[in-house]
Amino acid sequence: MQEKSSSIEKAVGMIRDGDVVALQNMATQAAPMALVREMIRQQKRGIGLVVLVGGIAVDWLAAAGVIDRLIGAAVSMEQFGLCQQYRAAVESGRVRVEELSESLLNARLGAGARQLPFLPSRGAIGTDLIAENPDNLRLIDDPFGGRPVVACRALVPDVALVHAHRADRFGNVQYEPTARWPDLAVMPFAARRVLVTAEEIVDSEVLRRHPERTVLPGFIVDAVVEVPYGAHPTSFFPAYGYDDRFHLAWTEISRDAGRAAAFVDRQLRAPCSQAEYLEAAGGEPMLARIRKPASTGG
Amino acid sequence: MQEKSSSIEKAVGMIRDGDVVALQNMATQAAPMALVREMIRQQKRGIGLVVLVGGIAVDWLAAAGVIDRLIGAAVSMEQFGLCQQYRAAVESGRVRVEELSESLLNARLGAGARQLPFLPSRGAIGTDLIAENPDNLRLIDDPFGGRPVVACRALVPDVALVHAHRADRFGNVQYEPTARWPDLAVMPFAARRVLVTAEEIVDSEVLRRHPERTVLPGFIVDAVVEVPYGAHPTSFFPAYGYDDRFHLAWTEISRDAGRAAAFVDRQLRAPCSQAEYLEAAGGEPMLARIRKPASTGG
Amino acid sequence: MNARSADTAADYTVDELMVSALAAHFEDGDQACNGMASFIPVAAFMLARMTHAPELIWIASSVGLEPRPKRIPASTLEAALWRDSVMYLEQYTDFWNLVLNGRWITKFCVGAAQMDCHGNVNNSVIGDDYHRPKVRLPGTAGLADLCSLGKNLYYWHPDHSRRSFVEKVDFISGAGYLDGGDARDRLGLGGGPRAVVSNLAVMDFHPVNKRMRLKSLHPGVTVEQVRAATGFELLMPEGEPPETAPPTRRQVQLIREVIDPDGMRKSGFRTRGAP
Amino acid sequence: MNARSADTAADYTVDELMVSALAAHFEDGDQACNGMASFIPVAAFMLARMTHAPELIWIASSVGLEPRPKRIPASTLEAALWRDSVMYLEQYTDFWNLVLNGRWITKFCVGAAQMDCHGNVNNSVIGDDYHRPKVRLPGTAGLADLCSLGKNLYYWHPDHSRRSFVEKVDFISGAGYLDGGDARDRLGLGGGPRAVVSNLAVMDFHPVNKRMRLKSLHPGVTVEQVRAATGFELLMPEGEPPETAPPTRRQVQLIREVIDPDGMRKSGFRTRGAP
Repeated sequence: MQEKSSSIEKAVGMIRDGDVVALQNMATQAAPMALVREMIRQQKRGIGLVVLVGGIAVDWLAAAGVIDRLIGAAVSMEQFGLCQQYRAAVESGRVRVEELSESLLNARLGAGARQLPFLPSRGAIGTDLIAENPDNLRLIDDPFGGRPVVACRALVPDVALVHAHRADRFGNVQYEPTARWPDLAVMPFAARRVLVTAEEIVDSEVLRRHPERTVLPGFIVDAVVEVPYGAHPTSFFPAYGYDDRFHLAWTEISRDAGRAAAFVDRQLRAPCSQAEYLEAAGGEPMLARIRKPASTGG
Repeated sequence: MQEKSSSIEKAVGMIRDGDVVALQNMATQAAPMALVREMIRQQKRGIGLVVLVGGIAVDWLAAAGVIDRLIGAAVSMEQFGLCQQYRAAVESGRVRVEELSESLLNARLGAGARQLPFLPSRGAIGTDLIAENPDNLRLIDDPFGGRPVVACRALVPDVALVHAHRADRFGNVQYEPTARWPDLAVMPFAARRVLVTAEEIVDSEVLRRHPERTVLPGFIVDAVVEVPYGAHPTSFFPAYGYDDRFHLAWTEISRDAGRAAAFVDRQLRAPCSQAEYLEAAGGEPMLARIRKPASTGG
Repeated sequence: MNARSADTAADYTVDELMVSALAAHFEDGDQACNGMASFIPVAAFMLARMTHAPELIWIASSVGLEPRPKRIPASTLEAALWRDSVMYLEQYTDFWNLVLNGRWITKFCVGAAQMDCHGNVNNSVIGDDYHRPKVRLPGTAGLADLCSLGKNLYYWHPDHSRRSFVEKVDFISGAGYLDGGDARDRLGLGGGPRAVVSNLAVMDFHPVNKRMRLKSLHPGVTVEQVRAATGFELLMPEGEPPETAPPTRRQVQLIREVIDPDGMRKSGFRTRGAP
Repeated sequence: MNARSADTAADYTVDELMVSALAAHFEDGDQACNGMASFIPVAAFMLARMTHAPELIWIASSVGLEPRPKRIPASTLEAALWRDSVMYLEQYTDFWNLVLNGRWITKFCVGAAQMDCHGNVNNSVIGDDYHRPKVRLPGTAGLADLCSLGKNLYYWHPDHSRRSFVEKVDFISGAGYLDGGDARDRLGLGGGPRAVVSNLAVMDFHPVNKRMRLKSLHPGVTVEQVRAATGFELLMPEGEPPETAPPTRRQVQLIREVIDPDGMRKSGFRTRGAP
């Protein structure tokens, strides 16, 4: 098997300005935040973000001026409210949104994964989403005389960003039994390149104990990096819950562009390592808090 | 949760003559053979069988005159050769075959599961399978100007037959970590009714220990029956391997219609219970043989 | 008609009234699932399962089948909610097989920022220019799908006002009855919005013209109050509008002591007082 | 050209020659997978991984990634073959995502009952009447897909005869070059049959007219023998047909002692002697 282990700098270095980047994320859950921060550190520009339900990652990328378009079904930090910096960027026209329902986004990515020109759905018929998006959504007839369907044009992201529980150095990626959102299942198979962070890099022998938990074969993965707490401040069950205080602090700060910019510099750009970032985010006391069973559903 | 536990007689009683029945089976693996035998005992007629890669089950159903059509990608007992009774039935015109490639069958069932009129594939383009089957396969243009695709018409079986490792009495069905063929993933979701046999019926608390291994939610299952060695003579990893001697005996017998009919009466119809059937098939010495790690990949 | 009875709770808050009103729509054998920020729907499902509908099937966060959460946690999209599940539904294939199939999960309890007189909903943008909106809302998520897949939709709204109940939504991110009448049928869409439970009243839709109609007034609320808070002409029922059945003592006790002792259900409500 | 060299095996059988000839087509970085009754392909993959292509990725039975089977078992679609895998690929979604995508698993080593002069294959029916065939064959399984998804196909055949190598197949259950020339390109199909390794010779296809062409003769086999066993006019290479490189001592030793001590590879062959 080919060596795929890399550094976070090298991995994110594979992303070019203008790329379409698919991001694993479900509101306050499971976002590869270390990769997101490294995109900000490397000052990527003109990125098109693909996300099912984006959270704080989208707000940070918008605040840092990394993204200029978004393809997704929703952006929300759930109980922490709307993403204010993302909102401001969209309302000012700096970020253009292609809004899709979940079934339409799944269909576009599914077609990309299977190199089909399109996949059909019956969702969203009658909404303005379809009229608004003729380049990628078309109501077509059933050749067998049944009901019409929405043809959803194949979407092939340049890069997919994934965070997982463990991987070996050959890029075989394992996920613990917990919620498996659609993005994990389809984005890596649809994208041209796949960058993975994992809570731990282990020997392949460890993966062989539970081959049914391996979700990505190494040969479709381009880089794998060990990043403990790589999803902070989002949750990564069963390892840890989301960091509510960090989210709350951001919701406060993000109302003001200047304070948001300062936060991005201080908390996201300045730290030179995951350890430095976690220390600045509250260190061990914070980590102990998010590891509590109450936070992880234990 | 609603009670779904049933007897094999009641469960198979839900199948009506003429029904389209989807059968879990991959050559010598994982067929719900106790349900197949009960269909033979109840002398079902005019059944249309849907199978990905059918094995000895198809041969038995053909020998017993249960099926008059088959929708599938292949019928073979692998190293035990072609299914002779099935062959004779097709060559004499008693069974009509709709042959599909695996991707086309998956697409037809997938459309059925999602109540979509069709799903597309790029497989089998250029073959005679498409020209031979205009009712269910059509080459259509991509509305976005890309390559044409094969539209595969939705297939909704009346019944899906599944064998699993364990289930609770509410029809929640669990599968051990091993190969998961496409039929398990799609047939139960596409079919109007789902009949399940399981190696063991357990308390729901047992399922809650591994919720990620539950593959069918009870609310889509109509009947569940405990049948130890319910896949014999096919294999059911990791519990047991296929019964090679039983397969070999059948390949010999099945060359002669009269001997095949006698076998069906003696070995399949006569036994009044799974215990009687297993006893007639070799009893504990046979079971000990198929449980050997060499047979199960251990 | 007066819905009060001997076991009507002596004191209850509007969120508790809405929970009991929504719970009444979910029955044994139904499958229910919830998304994010859905404290009221989750409380309604849990209440229904503890009272009149023990056989209501619940898929917590659309992930965990038949879970046993200790109480409603700070998020309805979290592991604490799908604790002790019988099954984790894989989302991309299994869950969407069920949602896209009109036979399963036929009732959804959902919210929307903006709703119009024909039950069309908007979670996308406020303003005329889609690409330079006045307000960028979170987005439709799965709502646009549910609205077109033959599901029955039960809407809840904690703040009944002219901003949220408008003549016509700025953007249809979920199809209601479109222009009303048979517009929805003409697109071959089954199901549709069935009821709207707000902090003031319960609404349904006229069987023929499909305009929103007052069904019942929450105790203490007047027709004038509802009219004043609604941005379009709300149809009135035949005769005197009935009163929404208030929760029973037992329901209120279950909500406060067992289901949601942390009061998560109150988030999103302006007033926390009784109606 | 004479492919013999110092380390050519002193004795080897035709199945061992075919295994080494097929193994030569699989390289580091390729992904290979096998289906049922595929002893020769499995032996070829295992041999390649033990010799020139240690980085050849193998998905045993299309299920188990990077397995460690003890030896070739009695079935190539069994748990014993995918023993100790790093990953079990879920079939309906994950495995077919990879197969339907032209970027992955680009080479397949497959068999077919009948093949014609343009590399079209038939595993469906022998005879003119599809619904009353002379012989009902197993069916196309996944072959019809592989042949149209841009994959490179390497065919093996243990019994080179006029029954199996025909001018035109009775039924196209896997697309080769169709009527030859650019017929395949016109349908937008990439890939296609690259080589055919039989018990007599190795064939490829003419770059322009896409007819099957002799590439090399197995040691001891004559052009006349191959012509006599082929049901159509086989194109000849420029000049004297070269000899198929025989297996090396080490290759034969690995096949016999490590990969397939039970000789499963010999099933399906008429003759078991050396060519």
